[in-house]
Amino acid sequence: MDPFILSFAVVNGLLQGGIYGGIALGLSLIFGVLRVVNFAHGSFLMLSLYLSFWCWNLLGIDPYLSAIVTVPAMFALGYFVQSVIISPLIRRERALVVEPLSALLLTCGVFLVLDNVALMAFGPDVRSVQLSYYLPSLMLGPIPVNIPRLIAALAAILVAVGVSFWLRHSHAGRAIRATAQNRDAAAMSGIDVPKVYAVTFGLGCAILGLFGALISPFIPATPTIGLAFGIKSFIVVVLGGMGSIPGSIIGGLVIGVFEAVASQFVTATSAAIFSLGLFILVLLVRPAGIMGKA
Amino acid sequence: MYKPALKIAGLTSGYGDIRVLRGVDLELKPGTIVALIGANGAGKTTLLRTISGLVKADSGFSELYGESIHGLAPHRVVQAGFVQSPEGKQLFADMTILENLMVGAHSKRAYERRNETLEEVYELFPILAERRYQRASTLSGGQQQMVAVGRALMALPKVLALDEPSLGLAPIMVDRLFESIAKIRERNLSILIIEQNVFQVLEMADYGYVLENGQISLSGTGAELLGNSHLRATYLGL
Amino acid sequence: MSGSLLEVNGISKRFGGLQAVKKLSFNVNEGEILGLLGPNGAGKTTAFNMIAGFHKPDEGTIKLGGHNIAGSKPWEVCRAGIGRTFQLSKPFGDLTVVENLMVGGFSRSSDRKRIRAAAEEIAAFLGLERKGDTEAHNLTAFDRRKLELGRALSTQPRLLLMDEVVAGATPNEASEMVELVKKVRARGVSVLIVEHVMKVIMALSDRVIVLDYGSLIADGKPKDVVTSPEVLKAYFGERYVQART
Amino acid sequence: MTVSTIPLDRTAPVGFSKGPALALIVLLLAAGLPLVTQDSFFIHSAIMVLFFAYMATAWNFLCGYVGQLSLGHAMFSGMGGYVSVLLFTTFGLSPWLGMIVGGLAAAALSVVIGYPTFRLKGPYFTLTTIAFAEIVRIWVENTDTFLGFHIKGAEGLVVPMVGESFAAFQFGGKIPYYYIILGMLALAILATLIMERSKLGYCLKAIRGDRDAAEALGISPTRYTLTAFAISAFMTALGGSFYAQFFRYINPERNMGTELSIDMALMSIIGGQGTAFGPLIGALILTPLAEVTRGYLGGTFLGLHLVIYGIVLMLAVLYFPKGVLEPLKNLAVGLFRRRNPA
Amino acid sequence: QAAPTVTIGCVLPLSGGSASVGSQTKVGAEIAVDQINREGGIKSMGGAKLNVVFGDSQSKADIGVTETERLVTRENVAALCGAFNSAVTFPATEVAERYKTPWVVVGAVKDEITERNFKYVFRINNKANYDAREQVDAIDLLSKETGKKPKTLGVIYEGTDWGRSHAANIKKFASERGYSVVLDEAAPPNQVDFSNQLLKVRSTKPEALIVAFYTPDHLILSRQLMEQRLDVPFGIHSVGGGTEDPAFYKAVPPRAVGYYFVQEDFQIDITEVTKDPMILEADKRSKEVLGYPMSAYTAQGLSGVYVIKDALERAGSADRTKLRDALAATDIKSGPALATGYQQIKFDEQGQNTHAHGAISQNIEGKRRTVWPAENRAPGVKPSWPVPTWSERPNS
Ligand SMILES: Nc1ncnc2c1ncn2[C@@H]1O[C@H](COP(=O)(O)OP(=O)(O)OP(=O)(O)O)[C@@H](O)[C@H]1O
Ligand SMILES: Nc1ncnc2c1ncn2[C@@H]1O[C@H](COP(=O)(O)OP(=O)(O)OP(=O)(O)O)[C@@H](O)[C@H]1O
Ligand SMILES: [Mg+2]
Ligand SMILES: [Mg+2]
Repeated sequence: MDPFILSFAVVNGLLQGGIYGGIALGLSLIFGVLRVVNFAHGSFLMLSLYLSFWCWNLLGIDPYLSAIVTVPAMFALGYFVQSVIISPLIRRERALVVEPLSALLLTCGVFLVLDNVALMAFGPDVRSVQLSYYLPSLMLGPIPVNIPRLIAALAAILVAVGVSFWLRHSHAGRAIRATAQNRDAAAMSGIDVPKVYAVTFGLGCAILGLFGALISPFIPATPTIGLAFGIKSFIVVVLGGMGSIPGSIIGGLVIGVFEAVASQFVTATSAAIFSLGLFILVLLVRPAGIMGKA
Repeated sequence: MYKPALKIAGLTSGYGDIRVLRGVDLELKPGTIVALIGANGAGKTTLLRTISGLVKADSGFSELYGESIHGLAPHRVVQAGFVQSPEGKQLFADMTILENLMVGAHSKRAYERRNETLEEVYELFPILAERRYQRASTLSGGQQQMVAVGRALMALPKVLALDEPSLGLAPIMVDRLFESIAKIRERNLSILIIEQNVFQVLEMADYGYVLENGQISLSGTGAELLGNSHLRATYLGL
Repeated sequence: MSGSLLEVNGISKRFGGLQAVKKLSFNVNEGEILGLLGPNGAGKTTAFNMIAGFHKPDEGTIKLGGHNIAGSKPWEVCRAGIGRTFQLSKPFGDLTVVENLMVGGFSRSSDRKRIRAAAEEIAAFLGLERKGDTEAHNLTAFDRRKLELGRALSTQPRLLLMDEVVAGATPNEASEMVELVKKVRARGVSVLIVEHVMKVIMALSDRVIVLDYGSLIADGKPKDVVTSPEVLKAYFGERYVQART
Repeated sequence: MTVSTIPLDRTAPVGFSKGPALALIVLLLAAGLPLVTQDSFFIHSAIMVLFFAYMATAWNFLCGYVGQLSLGHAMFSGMGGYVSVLLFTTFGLSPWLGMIVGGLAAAALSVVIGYPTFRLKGPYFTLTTIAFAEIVRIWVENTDTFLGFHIKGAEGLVVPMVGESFAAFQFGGKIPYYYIILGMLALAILATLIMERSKLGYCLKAIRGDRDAAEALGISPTRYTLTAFAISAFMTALGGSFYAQFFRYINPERNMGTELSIDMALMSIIGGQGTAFGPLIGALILTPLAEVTRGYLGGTFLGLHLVIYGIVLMLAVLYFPKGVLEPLKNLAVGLFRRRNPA
Repeated sequence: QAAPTVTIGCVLPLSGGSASVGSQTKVGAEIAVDQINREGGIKSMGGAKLNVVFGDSQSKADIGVTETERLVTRENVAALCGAFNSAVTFPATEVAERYKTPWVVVGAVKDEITERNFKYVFRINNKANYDAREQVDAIDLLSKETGKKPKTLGVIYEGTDWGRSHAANIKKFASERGYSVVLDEAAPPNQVDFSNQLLKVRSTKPEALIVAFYTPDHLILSRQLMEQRLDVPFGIHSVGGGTEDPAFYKAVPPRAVGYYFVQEDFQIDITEVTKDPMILEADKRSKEVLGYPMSAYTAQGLSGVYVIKDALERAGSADRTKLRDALAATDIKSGPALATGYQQIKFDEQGQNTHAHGAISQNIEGKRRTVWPAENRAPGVKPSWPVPTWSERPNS
């Protein structure tokens, strides 16, 4: 294989993988703390894409600037969904057995509602932001690098580093980690557990708000776009290790680069089969993902 | 006016349809150690969890120095000054000792004084200072118990509750732990302690209660209880 | 005539940098109750888990009736004739007491009627006959412990491993458990018991071994072992010594 | 001692002792349905309900009793459908036989997949099942011929009409299909009831309850879960064959896609997983709900029916955590009690 | 005085991934019904009003079949139309055949749908293999007109039924006509990045690229083609899908789709050439309801209802058998039924409209103008062939 094409593919894979990882961050964070597998993850991304689109379409806000709107709005939505819909389940489970399955089903219901409310509200048509300016490709030697994608990929790494650092070293972050490890003990140490849950859920969604704004220049919004990203995020997060922030980025990069390189040798559909195969293989060797603890 | 450190009256609670507590009355004088005794499954842990707000009370009330803590969310109860070291230690397994202790100082009041309190906890349990960067999950059972007690102290409790602190400890560790508890009392704290190690705890306690069938069936000073024939038969196996 | 039922020979286990069990050897004789003591973190549960097949020893052999079972899977160990209880009791909450006991029976046979009869017999043996149809999650903590023991019995073991069966129990309950274990032995089952409650160990054990830092530091009659200075220092501490004198 | 913690309601669960009797009554009632109405749409809808009940029952046979969520079962459905149709179109083999061959093939596949997969837990297991199913689906979608069989990729397979013939599994009206799927469902429920009382059932429930404890009681989790997996895959494949013969058309997207797997899981979970009748109840509720909301709202408001479906799902999870079978049962027991005071 | 109402049923994907297509078709059908009722209904039936009810197939075969059952038995429809997805239409038309209810196929292109000797199934639009043939025809035509002919073709497509069968047909016709296919690349639907596929285009250098994707994928692909300034000398030839969807054009930068060739079952510039007031009005209504002009899907919905209306007029009855016979005798040469740009609608033995053909447009100076077939090409429309390179295009 031509080394130029190959390095081009690796660069593409890194960019795409970074974006996958960034989008998956929230899913991993929420699972890590709440033990809730958020099936509606992609739907939240879909909503933030729409939000960014409407900011641009109605108010003329640049998609990158629209993050000022999407991040707090998605935080609020996440906070709301957790405190109103999911927390009754957790409250119920405090006395009974923990049943992760119910959480999955519940968020599956959230997914159905969000996707179809979007369909009702925005219609089935594709919508997309059109940047008024032109971002030329950055030339990495002979390889053109798409700037919006680069921005999103770098943001993913920055956010991951930031969130990890914050979780590790801040007082609030420590409280979140403590809650993740032992909900009751955290409550007995004076931590407001429902609030930590709501904030964490909000934070996970706020990260999606950011990425909704960052990818809206190149990813169109449709009511069904969420599922594609949602499933990809699951694969990325499980591969990286559920609950691990660096794992999410690493999982994304592994999948991104693997797909990009593989699809230069075989067709994209075979590459999809191979990347699923890789996923299974990694799990068989490391049953809790690359960075996960068994 | 005299105000008990902790006063509980008519407390009823349970899980689902099952009523575990059926009107518990209990009082703790400031600066005393009170022991709570009862069979396996009598509801001692449930009592602590109910006071802490982790289990919802159906009726009754609980007060801390005259202030009601009844029906508060768990973190508010901690802020008010009732802090427990839970049964089975329940540490944050993947965090270091230091982090575990710092989580204990979560509430605002405690956070402001965290450094001084930390020094005091280290003084009480020097081994914790030595191992402060070690992960909690890799500690021995006795050390884990010290972390759990230390974490509770970090919250600056007015009343400290200890749920079976000696469970699963070798006799040598039990002794060391009880020495530490006696030292904590000297800091003018009130302590509510649940123990199966009835003999040892009643020797140390100022007062004791026996929980049976979801109610207090017997109470008295440590010496009185040790002399009680029912208690001796049931809980000391004599 | 009491030959060795279980022969543990030089087993070791490392967790990362930590040597949890170091070249441990001991025997359990036919019909014997052997107590296993040791301070917290001495490696008792680890040794226990290696015998029960939950950990694979790094080295050494474990022979049951002459066959090496080191490295066997838990279910193979069970079928070889070793039953065990867990430190935190683990009943199948959705199943009734009798159903819990039947599960163990299926490891020996597939005849439902016979298994049910055996399970009911064990329930009666435990004194749980009136609670046969109670779902296990509705049992009291102590009944759950007994069920845990009964379930291990239902697999018809030759050797029973018991991990801290009375931790947290009241003295009355502890004595009940002691009687129960004695009755178990009377059924022809040998027992290896880990326990911190001395009264239980003293009342039950024919012989006691003591672990410290993963190695054997004492082996002998209960009375002799608890007075050995090494054990006193490592395990009991000052107070116990004073109390005895 | 707190003996009072034993709940008062000690009536044996209906699914256990009165199960066969109840099954018989339901079965007889269902069998009589075509005598009451010949309405084609009604029968068609009933077939769909029974079909989904059957699929959910097949899913439940493994997942409900082992307590692991597989979202890859559609793969077996597709396999059953494809094998039976291909054998029919290529060799003229009767779908009745083809369906058995398909079932055996699916069972074999399940063992190959299950052996490594059952070590995984929770979401790891679930996603792996999805990954396997997706691999199979994508492969089929992109394969035209395999070993001389014309799989026809994403296009799907059409079952040629050969006229009414029992051997060819082709009937003029819908009523024969109704009885076939009813029979299949009855057998599946019967199989579940038998399994519940057999060694396999006890072992599965023990594994679900606590894996370590089950192992210590001489149960090899791999062996029993694989057995159940193979039976479940076999049953699912039969369902896939039925679908193919009934619609005379299958394609990978619908018959192997994740959505079908999710449907199977949802119905048994909402109904009550790990019970013999839960999946049936789930299908009885969800399939008509989907149909009615779609019929009344689908053409008018885009997506509103799915919003309603989603809300019902959330309410069910929040208010009936163990499925609706349990509260229904309690209700029935309560009514029964009131009428016959003990 | 109460004129009877004739109900027709229409099965369409109204939710899920193809909801956009379904809802446009639905709007087209509704416009037609409004127009017909306003103009006095079915005159031969005493001014009977038309009524259309819809069933949501969600693009799933079994649900489409169930909805068909419902429409036939519950809504008692005189005729059916739909269902866009071949996977739904194929089994659903079998239900219609069994109930002896006429079905006018709208949108579905699978060849076999009208190859089963069914009596009640009619298809107005193309079969799948026509689409591919027309694309190659257009390349042939333009090559002949200019004397410049590409030698190599590439085809990239969505790896589902539609994309795959189209690619297979393209390869068949390409080899018959002497083009070599140097790139054959399927991609799973719902891609978020086409860099990997474009890299392959870059390395195999096809002279013309045949593309089959639905809207979201097509959008990303088109954008990335522009961003990477990938030159394909004889242009991008899209076979409808995304490029048939008006929402696509609102979402894509106009530069990205410059010089695109689009094959669709609709003459995109029909409003520029037709004088039919109903078609013009439908275009206006479509703008009001959907926010964009009449699309291929709207036109097909419109056309389907008008074909049924024409048959009802001639049958003079809503009786399904009579209606079927009338449909079989259809021969429409004018009117709104030809909104898609056909010259005639007439069904063969199998119910296939033998006069069906697509139209291929090129996006010239921001306007999509029909360039093939030559008889649909408006005077003064000049195809750009080969297409300018990116650096030659204005404001680049
Ligand atoms: N989460 C729960 N859900 C339902 N029942 C519970 C729960 N926790 C405890 N119980 C039941 O409540 C009763 C009292 O339990 P509790 O743990 O308070 O007893 P305890 O006195 O602390 O016993 P121990 O000495 O074993 O710690 C027991 O019968 C127990 O089975
Ligand atoms: N899975 C593991 N990974 C790492 N270290 C372990 C693991 N299991 C046990 N250990 C360590 O091995 C040592 C022996 O542990 P073990 O549980 O066998 O002690 P024990 O004698 O049963 O103590 P206790 O009386 O407190 O139950 C301890 O230091 C423990 O921290
Ligand atoms: Mg307790
Ligand atoms: Mg231990």
